[in-house]
Amino acid sequence: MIDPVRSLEARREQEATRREAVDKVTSESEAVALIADGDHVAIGGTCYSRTPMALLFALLRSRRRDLTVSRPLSSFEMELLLASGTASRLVTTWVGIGLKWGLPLVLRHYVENGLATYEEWSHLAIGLRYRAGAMGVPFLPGLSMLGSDLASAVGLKSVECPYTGERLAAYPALNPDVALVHAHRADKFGNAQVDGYFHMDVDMTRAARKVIVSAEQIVEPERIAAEPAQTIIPHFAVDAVVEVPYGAYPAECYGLYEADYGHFDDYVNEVRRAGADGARSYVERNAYGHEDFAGFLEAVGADRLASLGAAARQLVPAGATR
Amino acid sequence: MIDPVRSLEARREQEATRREAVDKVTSESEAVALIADGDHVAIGGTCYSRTPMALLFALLRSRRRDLTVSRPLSSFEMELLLASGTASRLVTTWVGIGLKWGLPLVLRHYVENGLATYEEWSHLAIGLRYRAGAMGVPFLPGLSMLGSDLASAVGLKSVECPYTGERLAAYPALNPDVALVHAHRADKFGNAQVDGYFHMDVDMTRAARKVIVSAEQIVEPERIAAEPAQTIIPHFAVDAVVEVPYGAYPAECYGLYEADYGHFDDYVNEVRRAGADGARSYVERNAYGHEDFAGFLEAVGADRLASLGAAARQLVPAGATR
Amino acid sequence: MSAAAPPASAEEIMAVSASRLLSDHSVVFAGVGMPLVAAGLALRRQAPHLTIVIEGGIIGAHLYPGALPVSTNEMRAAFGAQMLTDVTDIFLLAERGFFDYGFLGVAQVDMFGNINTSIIGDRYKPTVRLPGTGGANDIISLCNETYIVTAHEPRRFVERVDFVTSPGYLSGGRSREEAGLVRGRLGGVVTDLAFMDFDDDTRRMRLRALQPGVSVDDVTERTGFELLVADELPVLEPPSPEELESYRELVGSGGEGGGAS
Amino acid sequence: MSAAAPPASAEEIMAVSASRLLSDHSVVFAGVGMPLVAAGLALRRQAPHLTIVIEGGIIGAHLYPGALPVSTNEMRAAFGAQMLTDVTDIFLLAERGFFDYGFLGVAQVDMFGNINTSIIGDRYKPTVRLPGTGGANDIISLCNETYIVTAHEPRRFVERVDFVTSPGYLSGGRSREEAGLVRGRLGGVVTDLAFMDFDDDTRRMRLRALQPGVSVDDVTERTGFELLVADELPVLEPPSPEELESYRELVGSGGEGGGAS
Repeated sequence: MIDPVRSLEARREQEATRREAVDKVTSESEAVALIADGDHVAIGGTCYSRTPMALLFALLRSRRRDLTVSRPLSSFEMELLLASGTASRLVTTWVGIGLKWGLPLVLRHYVENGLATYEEWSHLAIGLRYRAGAMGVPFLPGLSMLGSDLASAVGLKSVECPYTGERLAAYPALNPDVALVHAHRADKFGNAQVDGYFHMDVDMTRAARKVIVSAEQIVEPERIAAEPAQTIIPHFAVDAVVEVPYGAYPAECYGLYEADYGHFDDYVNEVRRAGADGARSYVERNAYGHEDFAGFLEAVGADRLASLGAAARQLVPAGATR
Repeated sequence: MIDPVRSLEARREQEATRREAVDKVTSESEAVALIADGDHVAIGGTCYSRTPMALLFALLRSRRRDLTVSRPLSSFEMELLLASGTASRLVTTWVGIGLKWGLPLVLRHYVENGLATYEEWSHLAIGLRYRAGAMGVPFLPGLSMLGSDLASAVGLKSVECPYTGERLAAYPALNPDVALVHAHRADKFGNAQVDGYFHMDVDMTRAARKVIVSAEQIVEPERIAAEPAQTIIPHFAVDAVVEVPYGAYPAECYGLYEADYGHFDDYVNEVRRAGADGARSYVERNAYGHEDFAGFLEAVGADRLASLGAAARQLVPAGATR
Repeated sequence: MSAAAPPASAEEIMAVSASRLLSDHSVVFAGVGMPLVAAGLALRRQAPHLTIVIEGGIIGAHLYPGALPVSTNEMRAAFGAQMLTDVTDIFLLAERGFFDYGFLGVAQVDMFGNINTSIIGDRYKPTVRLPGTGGANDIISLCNETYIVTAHEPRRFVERVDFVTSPGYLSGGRSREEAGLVRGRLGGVVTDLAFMDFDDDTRRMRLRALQPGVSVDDVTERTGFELLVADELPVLEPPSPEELESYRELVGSGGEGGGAS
Repeated sequence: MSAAAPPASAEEIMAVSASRLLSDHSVVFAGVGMPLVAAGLALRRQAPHLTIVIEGGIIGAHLYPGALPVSTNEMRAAFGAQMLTDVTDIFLLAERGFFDYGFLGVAQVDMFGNINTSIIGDRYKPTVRLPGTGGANDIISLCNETYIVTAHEPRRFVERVDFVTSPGYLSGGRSREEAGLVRGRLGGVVTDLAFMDFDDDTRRMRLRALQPGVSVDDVTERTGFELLVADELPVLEPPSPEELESYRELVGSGGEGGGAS
């Protein structure tokens, strides 16, 4: 199942890439036009934290097919991508909505019936796969997945330390075609800043061939330069920037808004009633049913969004976000 | 020259280490008592940025012998350690004061006369050596140092990617006995925060067996928890904490004070006049000549320190430091 | 606690027993749900200097009564923490050996402590596709000593798991070490019925202590394989009123105790 | 610029020639001193969207006239930057292929572009122990295209360096590739006398263009090995008054132009 990345080829491709410091601000729809059928798309954030939902809804609307999708820890977005026919292969460590909501029924339907592939890696392994891709090396060594059926299922290989003779697991580099991430703020060139935990976004965006950043707010470059240690993605790694306040909803965005557990309750109830059709009607109504994410958010309602913001401000101390 | 680190042994040692969340605040002298003759001591910061000078002066006063000292990029502190007989082996990428001040005469004297060993690595190589040590693996792969005499001089080995067959340089793990770092703030347990660039402090402190942190300021744990993303060293990696305002002087501390170029001018003039004896008289006067770093700073003078602070505030935008 | 407080539930018995395993001044990597609540209880009881680590990149998590995190990657878990970093980094700290304990829940565990949270049935055509490992494979491979906390049900305690998602002692004996997993011991399994550890030689699961009022037969009947039984079987202390009160306050009404991995 | 402005110095000629190599919208990894000043000049001239990277962990450095950094790791280099990270990270970005150009000064360079900043004489008993590689070995190994900027002095241009600190084309031909250095080309050498590149097959240094008023003999006399000479030898444009003015403003009185690596 492993597609080995020859680092020399990845490197040549990267060298040939233009790194223009130009205004990359565009719309969600224009941005996801960078994705082609069959591409490997990596999704930033984990579970329902800082998921780039606005970009994913635009991707759903674009009707792309047969994507491979990778993510450290996945939530209901994977089910939406499967049920809509957008993705047919998942590379991740976990798919669910959250333990509270039980087993992921749409995932079960697709995988148990052979309609989709779920390639399962450990957290450290997928993290080091992105990191190897980000470092321009074909593998990184580590000590997870050894002895398990996870290793045999994906064909994990090992490597011997030339100094000590110790054998370690070798995690092959992962270079996604496109990475989608949601940030707290970015400038028009693509310099992006995130508050709180970074999940695997740093490595993922460096490993990817193209990067689309949605941000709660597009700010002046001076704002970025005022706190340069906060920047986690440099502009030269970024291809498109989209401004979407509440762009991670119904996932959380650290310090700005909590996840909307009620929204997940409704989704799960719909799937329990109608199976994969429930996920499809969710996509019809929420993604296809609006021209853009702003339309979806309007349907969600400003009061609901505001209450998630208030909940976040209760949890995160003032000063921890900018 | 490479001492291979068997990761299993490093791991067993780490497992056996106590990780008590107790008050670790102590004096410079007590802290450096953790260092034994012949130890490998890693020095945080690079060149004259955030050098743990207060800890190094205490180390000089402790009259330890035959240390191996590692550092990404070194400044005059290496000469002080050589001239005083504290260190006899350097593992680094560069030793100088700053290009402005010409060749490092004390280093030349010690290395050209076979009185000390200078083991030279590239920046990426030494960075990945600390990182391998920090990750608990015996090596990491990369693409620097290949083909050069740096590689043959240290006995660098290579490793083959089990997926692509590509050959890469293999940088062996480095696990210093003790790491000395200077932070902007820490709590009494050792949770330490740094503003601006991190140099190699994150990997160095995780790779080391023991860690001593000096901080501009010891703060309440609540202050750390108010901006947890700013913490780069967790308390369970730290053995001693020392409060030393201006603890990096004459090196800079990002946002707080600039380096004192005039101090380096004086040092270099002293060495030009008297060779290694110049460095020794510097150590006598500035390190041995005071009971603690506060005494040295008093001799430097409050006005001089204040003007370095003012210069830093001109350079670093408000908000970039906390 | 008033005299009218309800008796301890199975979940409460498990959480309290698990929480007692954690010594003060140690570091525990806890999965969300029951393991995290058990760690939180320890912090409020005998281990006030316990450092709780969660895979979302959170070190020194504080659990706020009634606002427990539902996943390992959310603000509720990050609030009040000492350090926030990224997911890969957390597991690299585990690989280095900084984490004394791993605390895990399971869907299925076998006689050698192997965990399955991936696939029931055939690996190429699963009968049930479970969510996956999340951080469990890494935790049990990399933390210094891992404990499993789970309800004692026959469907969970199977002779051999269909799929080894997270390695215990694999096929017993030295097979774990031979696979290269020289790091990480499996300390034991805490359930609502008993505490079990693993025989030093065979690495088979062994009954070591009983929860109050539980017989050896109660345990073996609800275990899908032949359990070794230690010569002496002490009875665990029941949850004290103080432990129960602290647990209930922690879980509160908002303590869903669910989540990922 | 007033009519009384002094003519261009050797250093200014080098800096201006080097600065012109940098195209707009590219990323350059610059060593401090002359290379950094040349990059700063490009930013103020033809390449306003140039991104300057410095090894201290600084991306998008702005150079402030009269307050140029003395080392690669100091606030003067960080002020106004777009991103600050750590040293290892900067070189990993180079390894990934993000940096179009590397810009280096040298102590000694040979006919194959190998750089020595380590040892003059015997490696075990050096006549002169130089400061060391700093970031140079990584820059020339990992940046997409590296240029060397140096004064044209016989002691700097030697047939073979005593010690290859930073690999150019090693022993020529395909030896660089065979050593595993499939990344990074050596684009050329800029001096106060000339611009040189490397022959495609032999990888020997080749004179490609002359600074104004300089003859081929001037160059070969100050080169310690046999230089290949291109068929056509254009003369480089002299620094324009605007370039000189911009350079002098940048360096100012505080522009020591020194520093590490």
